[in-house]
Amino acid sequence: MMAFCIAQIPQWLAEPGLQHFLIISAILFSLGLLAVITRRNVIMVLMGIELILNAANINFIAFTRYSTLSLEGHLIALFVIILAAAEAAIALAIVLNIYQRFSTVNVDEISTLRE
Amino acid sequence: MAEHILESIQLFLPEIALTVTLCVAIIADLILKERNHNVAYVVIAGLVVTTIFVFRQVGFNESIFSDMVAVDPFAIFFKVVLLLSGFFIVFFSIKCRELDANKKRIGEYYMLITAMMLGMFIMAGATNLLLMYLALELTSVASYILAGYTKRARDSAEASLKYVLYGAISSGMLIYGVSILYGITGATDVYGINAALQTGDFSPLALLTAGILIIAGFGYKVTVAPFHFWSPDVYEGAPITITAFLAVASKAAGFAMMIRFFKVSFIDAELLTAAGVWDIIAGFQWNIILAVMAVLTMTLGNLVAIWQNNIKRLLAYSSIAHAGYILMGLVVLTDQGIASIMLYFVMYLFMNFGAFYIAMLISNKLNTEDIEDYKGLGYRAPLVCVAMAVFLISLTGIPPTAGFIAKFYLFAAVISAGWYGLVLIAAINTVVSLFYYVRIFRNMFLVEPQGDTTPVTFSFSSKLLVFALLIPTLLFGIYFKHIVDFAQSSVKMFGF
Amino acid sequence: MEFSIFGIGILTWVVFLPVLGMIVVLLLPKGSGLAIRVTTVVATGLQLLLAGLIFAKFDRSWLGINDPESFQFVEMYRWITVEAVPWVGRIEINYFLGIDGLSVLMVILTALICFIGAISSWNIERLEKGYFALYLLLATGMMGVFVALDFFLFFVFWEVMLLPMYFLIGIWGGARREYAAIKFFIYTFVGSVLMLIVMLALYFSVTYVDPATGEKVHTFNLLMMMDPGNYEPGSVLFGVDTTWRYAAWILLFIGFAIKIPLFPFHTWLPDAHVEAPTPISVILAGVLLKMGTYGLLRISYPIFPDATVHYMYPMAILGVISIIYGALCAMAQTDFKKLIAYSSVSHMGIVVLGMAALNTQGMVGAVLQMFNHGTITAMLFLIVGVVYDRTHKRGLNDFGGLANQMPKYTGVVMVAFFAALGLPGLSGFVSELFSFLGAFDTFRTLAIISVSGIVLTAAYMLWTLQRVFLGQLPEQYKNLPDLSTREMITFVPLAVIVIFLGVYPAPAIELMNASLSYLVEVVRAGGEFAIIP
Amino acid sequence: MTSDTLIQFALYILFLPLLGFVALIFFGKRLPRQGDWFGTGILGITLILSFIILFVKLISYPAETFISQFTWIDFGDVPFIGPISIELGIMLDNLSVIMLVVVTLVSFLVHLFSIGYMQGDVRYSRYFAYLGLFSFSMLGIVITHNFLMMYIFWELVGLSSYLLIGHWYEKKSASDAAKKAFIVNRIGDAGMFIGIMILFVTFSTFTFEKIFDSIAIGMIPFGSEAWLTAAGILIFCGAIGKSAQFPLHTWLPDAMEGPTPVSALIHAATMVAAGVYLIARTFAIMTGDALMVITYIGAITAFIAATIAITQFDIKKVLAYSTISQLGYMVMALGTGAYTAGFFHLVTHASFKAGLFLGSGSVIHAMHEALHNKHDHRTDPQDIRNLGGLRNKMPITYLTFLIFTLAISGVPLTSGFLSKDEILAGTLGFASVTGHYLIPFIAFIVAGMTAFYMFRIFILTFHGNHAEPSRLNDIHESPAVMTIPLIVFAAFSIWIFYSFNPFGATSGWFYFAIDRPMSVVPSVVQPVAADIFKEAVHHSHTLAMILSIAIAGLGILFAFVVYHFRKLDADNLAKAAGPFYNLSYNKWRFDEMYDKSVVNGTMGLSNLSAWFDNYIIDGIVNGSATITRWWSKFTGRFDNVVIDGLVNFSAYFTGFSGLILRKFQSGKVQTYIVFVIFSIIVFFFIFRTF
Repeated sequence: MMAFCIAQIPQWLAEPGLQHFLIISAILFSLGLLAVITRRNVIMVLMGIELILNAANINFIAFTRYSTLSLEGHLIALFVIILAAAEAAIALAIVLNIYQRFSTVNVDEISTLRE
Repeated sequence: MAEHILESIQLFLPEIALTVTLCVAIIADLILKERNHNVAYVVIAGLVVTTIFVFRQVGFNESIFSDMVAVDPFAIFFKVVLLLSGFFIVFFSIKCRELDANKKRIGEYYMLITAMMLGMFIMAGATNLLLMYLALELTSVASYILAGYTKRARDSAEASLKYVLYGAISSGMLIYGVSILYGITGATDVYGINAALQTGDFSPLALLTAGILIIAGFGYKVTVAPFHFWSPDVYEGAPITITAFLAVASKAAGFAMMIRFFKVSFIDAELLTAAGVWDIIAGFQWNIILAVMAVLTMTLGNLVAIWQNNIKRLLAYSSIAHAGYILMGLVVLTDQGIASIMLYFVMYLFMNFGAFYIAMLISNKLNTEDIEDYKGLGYRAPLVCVAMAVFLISLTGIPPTAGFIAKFYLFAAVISAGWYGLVLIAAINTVVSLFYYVRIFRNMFLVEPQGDTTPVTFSFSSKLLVFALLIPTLLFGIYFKHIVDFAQSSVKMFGF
Repeated sequence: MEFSIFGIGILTWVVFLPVLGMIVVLLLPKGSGLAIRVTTVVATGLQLLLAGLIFAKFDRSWLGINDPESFQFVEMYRWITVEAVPWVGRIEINYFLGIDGLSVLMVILTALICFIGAISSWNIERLEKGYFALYLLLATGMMGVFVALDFFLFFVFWEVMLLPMYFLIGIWGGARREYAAIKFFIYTFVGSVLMLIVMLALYFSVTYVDPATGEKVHTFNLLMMMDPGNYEPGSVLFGVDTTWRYAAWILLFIGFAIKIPLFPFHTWLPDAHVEAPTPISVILAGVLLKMGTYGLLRISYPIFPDATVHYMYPMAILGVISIIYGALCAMAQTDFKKLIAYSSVSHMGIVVLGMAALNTQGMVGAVLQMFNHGTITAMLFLIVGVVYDRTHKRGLNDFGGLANQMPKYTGVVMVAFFAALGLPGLSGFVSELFSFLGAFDTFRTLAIISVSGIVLTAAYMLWTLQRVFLGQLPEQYKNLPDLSTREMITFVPLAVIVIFLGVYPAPAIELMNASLSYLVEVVRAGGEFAIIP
Repeated sequence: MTSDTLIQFALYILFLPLLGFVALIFFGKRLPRQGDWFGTGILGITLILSFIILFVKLISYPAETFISQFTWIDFGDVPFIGPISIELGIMLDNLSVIMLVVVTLVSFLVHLFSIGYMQGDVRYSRYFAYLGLFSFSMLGIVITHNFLMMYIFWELVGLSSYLLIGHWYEKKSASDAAKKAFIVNRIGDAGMFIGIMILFVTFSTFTFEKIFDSIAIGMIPFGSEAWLTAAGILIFCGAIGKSAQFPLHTWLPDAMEGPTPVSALIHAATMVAAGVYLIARTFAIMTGDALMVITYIGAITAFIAATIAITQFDIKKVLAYSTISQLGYMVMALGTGAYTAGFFHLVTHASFKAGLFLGSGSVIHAMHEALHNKHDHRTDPQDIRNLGGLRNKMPITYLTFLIFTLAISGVPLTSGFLSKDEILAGTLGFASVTGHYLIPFIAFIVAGMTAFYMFRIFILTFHGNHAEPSRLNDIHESPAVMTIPLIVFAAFSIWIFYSFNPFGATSGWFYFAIDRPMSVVPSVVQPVAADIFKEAVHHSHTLAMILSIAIAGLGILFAFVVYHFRKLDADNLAKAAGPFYNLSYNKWRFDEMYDKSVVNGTMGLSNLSAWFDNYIIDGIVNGSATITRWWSKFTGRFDNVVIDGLVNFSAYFTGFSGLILRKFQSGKVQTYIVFVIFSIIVFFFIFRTF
């Protein structure tokens, strides 16, 4: 019965392989870029960046998990997360500053320096 | 393990000194009542100490913290360059009127500079991709803030925003690329990567993806096309001191990191010859990509620079062009090329700082950054303008100035490696660059002063600083034996 | 042949005296105009004196060209020596000066013209200090080019001369001075960049083994580059008649042709001349143009004999075109200075034709023509300067009948003009004669075509003479003063030289005959030489 | 008296005039009477010296040739060619010593005449200085022993002629004429220069004898006779220029803008004869074909000039054309091989033509004064229609002029008869040998025409009645300084000086002194051999004499019929002649033709190339002018842009692409990122292959 139940579960779901994670991360990465490019609101752009970083993280974790490697991957992921936080903090501060100056957070309108 | 760490710390003293300086600066900023450039002197003191430590490292060729950081002649050379620029920048900042608007936070300014220095020091030495990434971020984060640090609020606020967004994304790409590379090789330190790649069982496609993403990440730091877009805007918006710092120091650090990464991790140990001509592992011809980028960079930089009227922006583009020249040195895959890059940075430091510094002095006095306002300045401030002319000539690369020697060695390296096409393009670019450099001193000397013709005078210390930059620029033009020796002997990296 | 003063070689003195002068000028307080002028004249005067000394002490029989033993007044010091590192051998850049029959005449010419120019700069009013400082720097640069035997040194001097020229034209020039200055700057800079590339290629191809240490040494020593034995096998410029060698020759040639200036690289010249102040025009035409042809003879010929022989015919054709084309253009000008500028193009064409012939008469003719053109054109530009100073007009049709008003002046003009159109008895004739004789020996048709140039030259020169000096004197010039003493001082020495060399050129020819014959042998030996009828 | 002394004298003769020139140029104004007597005196000395040389040479050393030379330039042993050293030096043979006398004599007399004629001229001393310079250069031509010096002095006489024609340079016509003279001569000289180059390149020497010797032993340029012929003809080009032969003859009539004594000296007696002298000097290396060319050029010239002379009204122009015609005669004579006759005619012609010019000069001088007194500045004193009836007023001039006219018309008992007669005989002989009968035909026609037009001007000037009788009272005979030269020249126009037999010069000392030199050219291209030729001439001699006398008489008679007895009306004749008259009157429209073709052609070409230079060359380097101009038109900032260094197309292009590129810098950070990503993808696809 139990076995049956298990048998019911599709094989790829039972034990997902490295590719799956890579694909996920790739998709995340692309989505991140998409967000960065398309969204006009700075906050959204920042979120996109977070996506990109996390895509990287997934890679690291996945690689560590699926290979006979040390824990470096996890380590790196931690660092990245921390840095992402730091970056976000700075970025938000700057956005705040921008909002005071331009009273907008629309990236397009912040383009006085050009050519 | 423990003693290894202890030994490592012995060799990590310069960075530690910088860290300490940073903390001291913060504290000093807190306790010092009156808000002025006092912190600067703390920082200078810190830099002096660091210098001492750096010079005590000369001759070492070690890898510390279990292949995290290398202390080798290569790193030391760049640390010296960084220290030099650090000193100059601090002096500039003391002179810079632009920063006075918010004297209140001047302390932060200096400590951020120290932070940048720290980051760049680590960049110069890092042999581990993670550490490289961290150092890069440290430098960037500090510079994000510095870029926004000035009275001309709108511009610099915008600059910092663009910078942070662009920077974050680029570093994101970098780390993503790193993750893939990690997946391929299972290592994050360059030696491990190299060892893994030697075996040759990896999918070139993945390597290519990773490589290009990493190039994008580094390319952003060293402002080579097509990853340079942030720089003109940021350079224009940021305070001139920071612009100079970014244009020289962070570029140098970025190149140091880039060179080390590419050389060490992709070098093919079998093909390494004593003649210093090394070849790279089959499967990823990154040097071709870099060659294309070099051509793009120098051409674009020069062509666009012609149209700039803002001196800072013009120098920004010119520095992009120079990045293009410098990149050639890495493309040719010879120690000679790398030596010429290092030489170039020394020369470039003096002449470019010189140009920026005088631009700053002028904007201090005349409160303008528009080249059209330089008309007839040669008759109002002869000394400074002559110096400016010399710096620009040097940037163009006409003897007998340092710039010529730098270009000379670079071209020499490229020719001896047989990249004649590349050097021809570079030569043509040099001619193009003449247009806009000439335009500046043409405005200074060939045009009569318009309107105000009162002489412009500068304080003694300012002049002193000018000479501090002018003399090397001329001296290295006619006597450059030792500097070349130094560069050539410093090509040695740990491991290779 | 050695000669030194206070333990410093005479050539170093000749080259760097002006720099000393420049330093003095810069140190002089503001407003001491007279002192500045005097310093300049003294500095250049001493230079001329030393040049005279060289002329006296020069041993006519020594060959030079590619033989280090037979150069004279040689000074050789290590300048830059970068010790060997694993990937490149030792690198040497020497402070290597020396002269032979090819350069001695140019040294004398340079000294002379600089001196004359200094005197005629007397009435420069604006920013004297800057002007004379730059002028002296220019003098050093030019002199250096003619005595340097190390390619690096040569290049440095070549470039050093560039900027002073730019500023001298750009600041003290005429109405469109900026245009002219930048044009000159860019043209020349293009040339020197090309030269730089060839220089580097040569530098990596040429090595010699240091007998002392036995290590390979890369060097910029021109004489080393002239010895085929010194070329690294497999290096880019190794071998004979290779594509790379041809390419290198062409790059060099363009670099020099811009300076000469040879059709079609000549268009910077008229502008530069028209805008430059008189003394600078004099320098420009008198010395600068010679650097191009000198470079060809000193560098392209002995280092690339194969390519030189391979390209002698195209070179000659360009020469002929310049001769006739320049003359035709000159004929169409209405601006006195422009006319003379184009006449320079025509006359330098003769030089190129002569040296393309690759025989002694041709070479001697060419080098002599370099000297004579220097003196004659200097006179011509001074002549223009005289009327321009007085009337601020240069249009050929603005004048007439000056002959009655200014007899002395007209006398000088007669000498200069007839020398320029190659009248026998004046120096121009001798050099043209031998250039043509040499050319005719090698390529008959071209020589015959080019002879038509002398008719055209006569035509436009006489036409100018008629328009400016003959006919009726316009009312407004009824009280033009004749030549002042200072102007006479500038003219007389040149006129004397022009006449003397016209009557008895042997002293000048003796100087170079040996060296040039030897150069001919060297070049012809280097390549397959064929007479083109 | 030894040869050395002769050489010394010769050198004095050469350099004294130069001394005079230098002295007069620098100190002329300070010398007494502005140094006219100084100059004249110097020439007097040279005259005496040259007479001495003549006598000594002809009496003691009739056969020798004296040479003295020094090395001018020594190239040493030239690689691939062998030793080259260039000698300059002088040579005294019969030809040159006779020429020396001719030159110095004419020059001296002209100096003398000028003292009167140029009285009170603005540049009096300058004038004498230039005469000195001319004498120097001319003498140089005469006694040189090599081609180089020949060329050098050739150009120098050109210079002095330029200076003297342009003596009154305030007149545009004068300076034009001077310029024309020099340039036209330059064209001829260019040819000569090429010829000399051919010889030098072959024999690497300039000296006559060395070249002659090496040709004699069979060395010829580039191994082909054609080149030798070419060399001959090219050298003859020099003569074409100097001796105003067709087609370069147009400068000589214009040269009459100079002072009349100058015309007498340079453009009648000596310089223009230099061409003939050159041919005589180089006769030995002239191949048969070359001589044929020379003959025909001479004949054509003689004919054309004569036809033009008939209809001119300006007395000096008539004389000018008659000079050209006579020079053509000499050239033709040399061409046919009548060497001695040709040179003989040069000598005789020198005296009577110089005389004619001086005579006309004296007339013009007188007329000028007369008009001056009348304050008449419109009437042209040189126009024979304004003259007439001067017979009684100026007897000496009249008589001498008569003698000269007879001489030039070839009437017996004159020197002209002797020489002309020999030439005609020569042409006949030549024809009988080679069959070119056109030559003698032309020769005789020209002889007739000469007689006619010479008497035409003679009659119109001295006979009949003056155009405006009142003017006659103001006309006086010229002063002695001017009449004495006339008398001397008249004397030298008598046969007696040249041969005691008035009907044949062959017996005279001249034929004894001058003999046709041996031709050295290879036998295949030899001209008619001397002996055969002599034979033929001997046969045709009497015939020639009779014919020449008859034809001369005919011409003179016709002249008298038309202009003295007025039996025929000149104008009707002109109408009858119609187109021929116009053609002749307009000098065959040579000048117009040349202006249209050569002058305009060159100017057009030069303007074209100037345009080409500004717009195309400057364009290609500077980029196409159109774009630059377009730029300036649409953005009025051309200069600004130019000055900013965007001088040229490359720069323009540079700037333009910069303009495009900087558009990428949109200022929108997201756009940047798009570019980045895009370029990453591009890289990815490009380098995937690696």
